[in-house]
Amino acid sequence: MKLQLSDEDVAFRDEMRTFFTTQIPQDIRDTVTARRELSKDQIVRSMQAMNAAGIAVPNWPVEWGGKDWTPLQRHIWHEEMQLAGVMPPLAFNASMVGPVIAAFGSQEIKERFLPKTANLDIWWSQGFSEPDAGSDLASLRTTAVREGDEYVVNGQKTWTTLGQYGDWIFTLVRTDPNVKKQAGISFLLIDMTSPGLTVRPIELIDGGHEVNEVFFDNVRVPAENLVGEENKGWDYAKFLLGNERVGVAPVGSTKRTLAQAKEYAKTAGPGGTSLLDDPLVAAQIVELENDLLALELTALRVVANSADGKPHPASSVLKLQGTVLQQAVTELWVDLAGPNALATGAGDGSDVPDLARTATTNYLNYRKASIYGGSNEVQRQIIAGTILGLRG
Amino acid sequence: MKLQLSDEDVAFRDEMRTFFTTQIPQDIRDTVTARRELSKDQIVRSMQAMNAAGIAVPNWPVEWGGKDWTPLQRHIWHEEMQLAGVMPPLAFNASMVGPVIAAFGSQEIKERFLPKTANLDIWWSQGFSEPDAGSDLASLRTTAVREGDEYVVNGQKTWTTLGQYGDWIFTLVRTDPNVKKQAGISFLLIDMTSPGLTVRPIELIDGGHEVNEVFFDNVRVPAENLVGEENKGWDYAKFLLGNERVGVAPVGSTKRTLAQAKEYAKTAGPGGTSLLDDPLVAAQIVELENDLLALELTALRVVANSADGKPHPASSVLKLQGTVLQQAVTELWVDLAGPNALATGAGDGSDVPDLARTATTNYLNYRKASIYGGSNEVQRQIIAGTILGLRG
Amino acid sequence: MDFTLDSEQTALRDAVRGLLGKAYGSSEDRRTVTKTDPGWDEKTWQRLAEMGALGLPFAEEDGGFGAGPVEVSIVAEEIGRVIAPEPYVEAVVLAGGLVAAAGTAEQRAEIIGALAEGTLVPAFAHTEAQGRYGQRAYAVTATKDGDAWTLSGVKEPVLGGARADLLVVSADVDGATALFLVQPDASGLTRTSYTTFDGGRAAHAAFDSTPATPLGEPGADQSAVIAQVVAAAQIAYGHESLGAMAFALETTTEYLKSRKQFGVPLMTFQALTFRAADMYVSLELARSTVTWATLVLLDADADATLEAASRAKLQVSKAGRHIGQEAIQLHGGIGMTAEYSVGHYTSRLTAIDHALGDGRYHLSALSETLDDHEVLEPLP
Amino acid sequence: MDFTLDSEQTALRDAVRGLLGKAYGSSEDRRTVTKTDPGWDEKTWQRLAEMGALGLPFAEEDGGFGAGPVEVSIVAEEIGRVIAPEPYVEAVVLAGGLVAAAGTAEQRAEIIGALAEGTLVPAFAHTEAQGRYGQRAYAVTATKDGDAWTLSGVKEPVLGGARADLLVVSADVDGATALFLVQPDASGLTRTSYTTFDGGRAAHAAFDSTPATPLGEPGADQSAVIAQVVAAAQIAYGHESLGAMAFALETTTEYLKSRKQFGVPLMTFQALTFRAADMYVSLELARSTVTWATLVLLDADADATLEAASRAKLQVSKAGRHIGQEAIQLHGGIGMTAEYSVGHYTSRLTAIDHALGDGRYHLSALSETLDDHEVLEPLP
Repeated sequence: MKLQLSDEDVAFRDEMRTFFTTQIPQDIRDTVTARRELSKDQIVRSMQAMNAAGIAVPNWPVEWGGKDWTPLQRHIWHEEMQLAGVMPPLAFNASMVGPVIAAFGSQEIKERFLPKTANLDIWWSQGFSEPDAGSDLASLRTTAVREGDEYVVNGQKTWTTLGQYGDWIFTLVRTDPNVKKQAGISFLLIDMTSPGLTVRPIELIDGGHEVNEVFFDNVRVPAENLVGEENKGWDYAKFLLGNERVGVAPVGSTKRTLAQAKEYAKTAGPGGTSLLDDPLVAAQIVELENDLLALELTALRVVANSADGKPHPASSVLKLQGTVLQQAVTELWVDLAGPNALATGAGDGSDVPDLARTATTNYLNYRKASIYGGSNEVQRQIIAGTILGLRG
Repeated sequence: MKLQLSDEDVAFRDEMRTFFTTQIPQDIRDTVTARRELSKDQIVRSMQAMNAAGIAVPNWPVEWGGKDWTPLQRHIWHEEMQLAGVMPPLAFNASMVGPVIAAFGSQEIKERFLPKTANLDIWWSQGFSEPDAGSDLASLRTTAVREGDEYVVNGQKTWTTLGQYGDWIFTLVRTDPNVKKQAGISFLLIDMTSPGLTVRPIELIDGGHEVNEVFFDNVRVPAENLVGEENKGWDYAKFLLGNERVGVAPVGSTKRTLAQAKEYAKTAGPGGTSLLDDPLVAAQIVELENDLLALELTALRVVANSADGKPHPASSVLKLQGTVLQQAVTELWVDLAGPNALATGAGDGSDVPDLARTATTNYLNYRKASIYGGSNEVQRQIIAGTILGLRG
Repeated sequence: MDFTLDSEQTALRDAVRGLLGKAYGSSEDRRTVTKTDPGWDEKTWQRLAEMGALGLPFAEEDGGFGAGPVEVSIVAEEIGRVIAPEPYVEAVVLAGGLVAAAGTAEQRAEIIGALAEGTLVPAFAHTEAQGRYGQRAYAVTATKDGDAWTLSGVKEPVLGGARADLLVVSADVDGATALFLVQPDASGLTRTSYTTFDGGRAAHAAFDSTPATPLGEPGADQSAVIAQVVAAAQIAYGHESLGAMAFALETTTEYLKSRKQFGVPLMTFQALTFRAADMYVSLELARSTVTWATLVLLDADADATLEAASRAKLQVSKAGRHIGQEAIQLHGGIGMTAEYSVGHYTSRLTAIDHALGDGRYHLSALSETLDDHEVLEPLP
Repeated sequence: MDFTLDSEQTALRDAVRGLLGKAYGSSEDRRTVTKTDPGWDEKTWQRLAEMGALGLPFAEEDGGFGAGPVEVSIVAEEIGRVIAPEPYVEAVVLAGGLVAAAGTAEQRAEIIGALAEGTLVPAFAHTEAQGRYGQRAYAVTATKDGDAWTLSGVKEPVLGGARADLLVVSADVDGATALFLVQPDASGLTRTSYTTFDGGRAAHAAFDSTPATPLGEPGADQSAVIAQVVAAAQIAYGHESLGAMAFALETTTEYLKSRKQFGVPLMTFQALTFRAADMYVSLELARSTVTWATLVLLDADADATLEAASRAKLQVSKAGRHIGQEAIQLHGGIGMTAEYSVGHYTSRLTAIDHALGDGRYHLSALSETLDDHEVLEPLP
């Protein structure tokens, strides 16, 4: 056991820190730090800067742009990125469809998609969730019926995050309705400009439009867009969801947000005094910092124990506690903003500090964190069942 | 709507306050206030003083010593008693077996038992729980087989509180094994000096012996000791358990204990300084006081709405939140005691204040509060099912 | 003591519920209304006036209806049940309450009647961007020149500040906090309106040597009056929250009953139903404290009212967060969408929590009173 | 950074687990031992000595085995798993640690060797009934007469104070806190033993002009040394708690699997299994922080160690309460009984929580450091 990073890892950390704080355009980092929404262009430029440096998709096979990093190095990469206010590479591309194509796709489909996916020349959307499925993903109803060289797709997906920017969508579709629900699912790539495909934005409670419904009305999809084998889609989805949980605890960004909150608190008291002098506020921040430390250390432990590439079962702890703390920090922000928390729509002439104005929309928006990507109830189910062996 | 008590209720409250603070022997009230265990003799003397004044069993029918009080008056009686450091009349007698006998017993059995029950000339124990039943009370296995004029009882009861003092025990026994479990149960009164009946104390984690196992080995019980009809015992038990939940939130005693904690805190800091100057301690006490206020007011609302004698469904809120706060105050005590919390066994020469010495045994002992008498899980089930209509 | 409504009060509740139920029967109705300025519906406001709801807390001689805190609480709770965006607590209880408490007979006659009739909607401009909570004003100062007063400085966020027909403004006068009336067309007044996250409107209100009329005694310190009226508004907000929490719980309960997952209704999952049970506990505890606070207010002891208002606000802060957060979580994704109602309830509960002092503010305030009593007794 | 045990450390863990598993294989074994003074088993202590466990943290030249915090943490965690009543942290890490850190070479040679061999069991007499936590002594004062020192005053509760073969006593010397050694048969020393709720023993130790030998430099202020050694003991206690929490969770999980109610295993009830999942989360988070604190201690930066110890103790305080309380609740009635194991784990977790600073104490201490850093970085 030892505390220190190896010299090699220290050098790696410094390299990453330098890259993220100097090579990602400042306007992008400022937007992230202000907790405001990034534009499509900003997200693309950010990921392309990383890809140009060869560090956009380190988790991929080396031949497709991946890196032979240790799990700890990948963790450091992820943390430094967040601490510097850099948005991680678009998850749909980098963590979801890319690894699936690399692992299960044909050579042809790899060549066709992987380079453009790594460079965000194609913006991928995720078409998994459906209105009547919820956490019971496998009960999906969108169908793909084979007609010659094509599949004809009908149905509806929902909660498609940033689907308004999507060029392509990777979907789970039912290709065999006559077997048990997990067994009849395929993994299909669909061009979002196809006739019959429409995207409808869903307004969320914070007033934003980051998620969408996607409707498929007799959308014709070339059969060559099938990834892997027909009816094996559930296996690929499980592979993908396993990847999704690794590094899922947004420790770095929560740390940054908490540090900003602490800084903000220093002048947020009556007449510009420090709220940190209020022992209740100080205690609340100490507890959050301590909980976040425990989470970060747990992430490091999980990283150290997942060298074989498989997600450690404790990664459910990271997802669960990661969202708990993410939400707690957004709630702290609203508390620090106090009466100014109401001023969410204030414009340039406002006397309310910008960070107070974004507090409540962020708080409301992040209620999603414990729902999307495997709700906290699902994570508890995994911990109880897989780790503790408690199966109802 | 109005805040004030009526003049009549104010007079009643004053009368009760005077009685409890002057007519209950001081040694008994001091023991309660010191959060130490009462002796059998103290419990008997306390209840007999109340019975002499005609206020030991106000919830009984008037002809058997009850009072024609309003629910609010009964609430005031209960609160004033607790605030004065007086132990409520022994629940097994006053709230459990007495009302069952009064409601369902024959005239003969009433005459035989009720006066002695009200005066604690008979100390009743409760024989409901069994080792393999837990919250699933109706799956009890103790059998009573009719032989001539007698029942022959075999089996085991557990969690019999203060069973070591018991003269008689009221039991639920299975008289018909061939019907669905609730339908074959009878309510039987058993003399604890009967041959074949043995009591074994169970040591609890606080080191005390307040609960017991009771074993029945061919215990012969006269059939005349059956209450009501054979195989109707489950109905009587439900009646009893419903009574048990009314006034189950120990608001008065928790208030007294919290006030003592606050007083103790005033000199519990380093070198005798006040811990109330620590804003975290002050905030914790304010929250507890506020929560306790909400509980007391809820109890008053429930009282106001239960004029027909039936328990208001919200009485589950009282039981649930009542134990939550009871336990929170015992935990506060331990926190206030700090390093002195270890000195639980200290004797007369100790420099540690008495109230710090009792803190942790009380804390450990009161872990039971959320388990016994319908666990908090059972209460949540009742709230979800009965009040909200959520039935799994 | 008595917690029940009398028959007139019950009739009032039914009438308000009927009116608001028609106006905001679906959550889409509310969204339509909040999308355009002033963020509420003038017609619904007028109907509330016709029903007498806007004049309830005011004396008849001032043009009100001579009812009291209990009647106000009934309206506020119904407002909360549908989260009606009309500024009932803000305009009637708070701004109107200040006029009633601090104004001269002439000012009361002029303003209260119009407020009760729905023709004048006032707003209280008090919060300052660097001020946090409390009754003191710092950033806006009042200057006297002969008998004339002017105000300078900025108030923000002022709830309903842009639509208001009259601003009641708190201002510093040599360390005292006095109250003034400012007309919407007063010179040097600039009001910039924006939306708040709960669908409402707030304003940046800048005063630049803006003419103002003293409310009540010119230049006198009115922090004590402000504290009392704010306490009444805090308690009314408590009822608005109760209505919102009750509806959020009902909606959640219905969802757990009707929504199926893994082939069974969600209520099959005990972990979810137990959490609904805990929401019920929070709601009922908050209901007890808030209702009690209304009765303390009715009892009219000034110090007791301040403390009771803080106790109610603290309890509601905890309950509102608990119920608001759990209502969304138990709904899952649908709870996050603006097309569904429950998230708006959470938004509104959050807004109320942070208006007029949040939980921690009141917790600290109550810490000061910890040593005033041995045990806390709810009855006088 | 590296969180894994090397092969020697793994062997140590297995050996200690084997030894303690034999001694306390059933919870009845522990009850038997704790029922009679000194509340622990001299034979088990001797076996721990033979295994080398008692000399682990000490330098070889002092008679120790030259291992470090990681090895200590391994023993402490195994102690916790069976809640062995032997005073490992108290005698070895705390009292022994003070001798090692503050003692002269001669004192170290005399005491550490005997401690490592199991023939001398020291105790640290520091806590004072009016003192709460911290490194200062007030109630016991030291007086110098020529080269001779005497102590007067009372220490209480002194864990293991009556059985101890040697007392390390903190005492006030003109506002400084110095350390002294007091022999069990010293004149004017009265030790009154009593049980503690976790089955241990504590003493009221009264000093009346009791002869004492300065530990290390006579009369020098040693609060900084005390703080460092206490930090090491806090971290070791953290590991003892980890062992206890891990076992409490395992027992609870087994109970949920095997115990049937309403005809089905308790694990059928999702509300219960989710709570077990939350216990696991608490445990793993605490494990991370405590293990990290041990590595900080190994790194030997004094200030960083104090802060890391507070962080570990705060995290363990929360986790210990959560897991201890839930372990009993999920067991139901059986969890309340002394014949069953789980309640004893809760008792022990409670005892550790309140020894050497509870959660709130460390929370306040950490509040002082809030402004020292922008973000909290676990790695140096």
